[in-house]
Amino acid sequence: MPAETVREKALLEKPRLTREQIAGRAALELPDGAYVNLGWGIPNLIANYLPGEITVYFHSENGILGMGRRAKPGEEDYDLVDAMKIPVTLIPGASFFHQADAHLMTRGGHLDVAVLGGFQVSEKGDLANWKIPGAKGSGGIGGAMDISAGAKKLIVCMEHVTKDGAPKIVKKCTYPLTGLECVDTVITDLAVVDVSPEGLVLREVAPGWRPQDVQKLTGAPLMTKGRVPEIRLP
Amino acid sequence: MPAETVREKALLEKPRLTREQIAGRAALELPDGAYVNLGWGIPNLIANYLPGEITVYFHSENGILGMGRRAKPGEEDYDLVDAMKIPVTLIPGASFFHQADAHLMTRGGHLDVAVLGGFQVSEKGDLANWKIPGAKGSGGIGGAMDISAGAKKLIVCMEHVTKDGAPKIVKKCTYPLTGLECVDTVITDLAVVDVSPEGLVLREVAPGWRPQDVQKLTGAPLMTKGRVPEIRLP
Amino acid sequence: MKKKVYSRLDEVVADVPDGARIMFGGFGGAGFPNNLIQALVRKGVKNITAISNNCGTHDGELGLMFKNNQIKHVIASFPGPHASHFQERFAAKEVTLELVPQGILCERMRAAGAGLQGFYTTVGVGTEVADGKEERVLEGKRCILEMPIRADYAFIKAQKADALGNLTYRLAARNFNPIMAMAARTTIAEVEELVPVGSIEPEHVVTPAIFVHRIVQAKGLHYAG
Amino acid sequence: MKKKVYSRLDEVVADVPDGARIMFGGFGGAGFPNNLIQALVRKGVKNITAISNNCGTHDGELGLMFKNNQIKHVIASFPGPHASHFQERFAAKEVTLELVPQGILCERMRAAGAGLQGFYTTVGVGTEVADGKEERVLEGKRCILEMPIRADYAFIKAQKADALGNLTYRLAARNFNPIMAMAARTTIAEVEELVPVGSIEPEHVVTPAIFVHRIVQAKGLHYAG
Repeated sequence: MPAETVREKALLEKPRLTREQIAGRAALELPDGAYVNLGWGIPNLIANYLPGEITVYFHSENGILGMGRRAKPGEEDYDLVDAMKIPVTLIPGASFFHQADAHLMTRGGHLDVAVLGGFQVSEKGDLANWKIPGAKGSGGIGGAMDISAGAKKLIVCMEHVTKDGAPKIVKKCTYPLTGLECVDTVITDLAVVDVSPEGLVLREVAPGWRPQDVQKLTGAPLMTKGRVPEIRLP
Repeated sequence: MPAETVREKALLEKPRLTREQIAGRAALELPDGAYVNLGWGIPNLIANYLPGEITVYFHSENGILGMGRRAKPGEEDYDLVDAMKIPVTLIPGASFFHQADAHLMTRGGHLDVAVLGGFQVSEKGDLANWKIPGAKGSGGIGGAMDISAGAKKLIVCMEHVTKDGAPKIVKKCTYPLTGLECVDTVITDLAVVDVSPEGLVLREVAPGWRPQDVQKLTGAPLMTKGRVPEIRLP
Repeated sequence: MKKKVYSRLDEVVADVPDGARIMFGGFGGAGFPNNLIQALVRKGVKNITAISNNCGTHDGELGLMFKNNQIKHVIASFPGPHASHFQERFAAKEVTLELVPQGILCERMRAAGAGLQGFYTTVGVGTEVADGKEERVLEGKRCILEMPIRADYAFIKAQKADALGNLTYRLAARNFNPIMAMAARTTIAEVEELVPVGSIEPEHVVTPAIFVHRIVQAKGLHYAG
Repeated sequence: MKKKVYSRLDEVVADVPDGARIMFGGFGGAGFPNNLIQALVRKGVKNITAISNNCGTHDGELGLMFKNNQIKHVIASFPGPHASHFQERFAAKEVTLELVPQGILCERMRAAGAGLQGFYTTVGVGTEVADGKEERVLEGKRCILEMPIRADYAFIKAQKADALGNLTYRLAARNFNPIMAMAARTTIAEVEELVPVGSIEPEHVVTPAIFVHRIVQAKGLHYAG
């Protein structure tokens, strides 16, 4: 076994952020007053970590603006569910609209930020997040293609590497694509990475991680601009 | 002066239907329960002549379904106007919607009948109704092109000839077109004429008029199917 | 005048033929015309093309029709991992599937309703969704041509209807229903409540009566799943 | 958080530059943002491209801006015989005009708002409207390609607004306003009434807050025509 692989295996055993911490970091990317769509998986945890001093309006692609917290037991109304089919509540000033208007909002550039899960992100910002090659069943696209095509800012939250240690940030996606050149920022359990016209920029690293170690677990070159600080957490 | 022209001049002096009578005849073409759009001019008079036993729902392209009669003096509300800017009333079960939905209804084949005014109709059912060649000013299209493209049945109400006696039903329109092959029926002060794949069919003639006389004032061949009855009036 | 209100579910679907193309409203468990779906199950129509965001949940929603092998083709955005009967039929190649991004699914139906002949979008460019579709650059952006999705019937669910066919929807149960109502040749609405004509404020009508051809009240029954 | 509610008309239009593309709501005298228009007249911006169903009525609605020679190009469906100031400028070739069928005008704005790159329609085929546009046959029908109409600002009129920007409209004053609100980069709503957040039923909101960037209350004043 070559030394490099041994070293990466050792890296994989170092502590990384939890899913909740990734969500917490992503929450800091949401500006006050923003209209935001949160996708399945880690993104769906973000609402729990919003700084108290800001207000964000959550859009659900089934036709809600101004979604509040999840419904408590006994409070559920199954006509008031989010895009994951989970009963939610409303904040004052919420509104309902049909599906065409819901996705007019996604495609038309009206959402300030969308946060999606991801299987792979390429150095150009291509996103693959809807289908694992060879997986059983029909697969399903849902709203991800409309959302990725239209959000003013698209953040992807995901683990930095697969369970097998393969990089999920890659030169070119090998999984079926969701959208081309759509991702602005990737937040993982190891790093915050921005997609820029010049390439990927490593903005922050997880506590205890060095940029060169993150690079080893990344499938595309990461640029740095000066010292890379530790990931901010709320 | 050739004999033919003298004879036509004499024809032009024979009594013809009034604008109100044209509207009255057109009213008989509206089936019970129909959704109907009435254009400017003669069509706008039709609502006054509906048989009492039927109900028709009037669509106004500014965003009303279920328009009622015009507002009486003192009853006007200038947020409740029809497409001609005239204050109207509502019938029970009316609804308001935005302009995109209003014309989704016209273009999308949802109106059972639309009735428009016309400058010229061709034997193929082409309609010219928005611009007189050489007229001053910018001209204006309004909703006529959307309506003519989409109504399940399009009726045109107009005088049979111009003020100068020139036919308005023609082989080919010389005025700027509104739509191609869109007219189903023309109701004039002289006749009811259907546009069929084989050509124009003279369905009814005005009281005191013979088919051959109507033909003389028509710029395209009129077929007849048996005896041509007198125009029905309500 | 022809009445729009039917008293029996089986009567309202009686003329649906084998091979019909049917849109089904609903999203995430809300706004599904479950009673109409069950009437179709009782009727036993076959070879249906179903246009629906998803493909049911086990025996719920469209699940029963897949279990009963009534659907041969699906146009959907997210059939769903819990659409067990669909997934079995799909694996057995008894059902074919066209996968469409959710917003584009809705927009293609709207195009049918709006009398548009197709539209260009950047959504799906460079993905499997673009396979076989015309691609071109407009205003400097790569886009693909998406065509209208038409249907013989729309089966929808509303909260209130008046006898003319004006509809309102409850909360997020609105979802696909108003768009499907605009897009099909015949729209059949299952409603919770029939209210007197004039009792829905004209400014609050969500689906105007012109889009609704048949109404049946079916309060209470949800799905047998 | 940045506030959407402005207290003064002149403040709400203060950043509108010369040469801006502006959509103006209203139809048939109803739903015109007359107070915003008069604020633009006071400000004296020049070389505006106006996207509006019509071009005012004498000194009313957009009429004042034409009188004041502030508009250089118009995209409209029916400028109108009573748009006397427009007609004079048009005759003098001081204003250029793109005439668009009314429904297509609205649909092209909606396409901009919906992130679509263009659409095909049968409307206008074989007419002057088709001049210079791509024509092709789709599904056996001749159609032309219509492109999105975008704008820097939408000036709209609503009845009620809450501080978040949710809007409702009164009767037929709705018309173009909700579509323009979706289509422009910055939407400024003149409203009759400001109501507390939460007092508009979520199911009755016509324009959701996401589309509205600035709100100013301007009850009463209609146009100076």
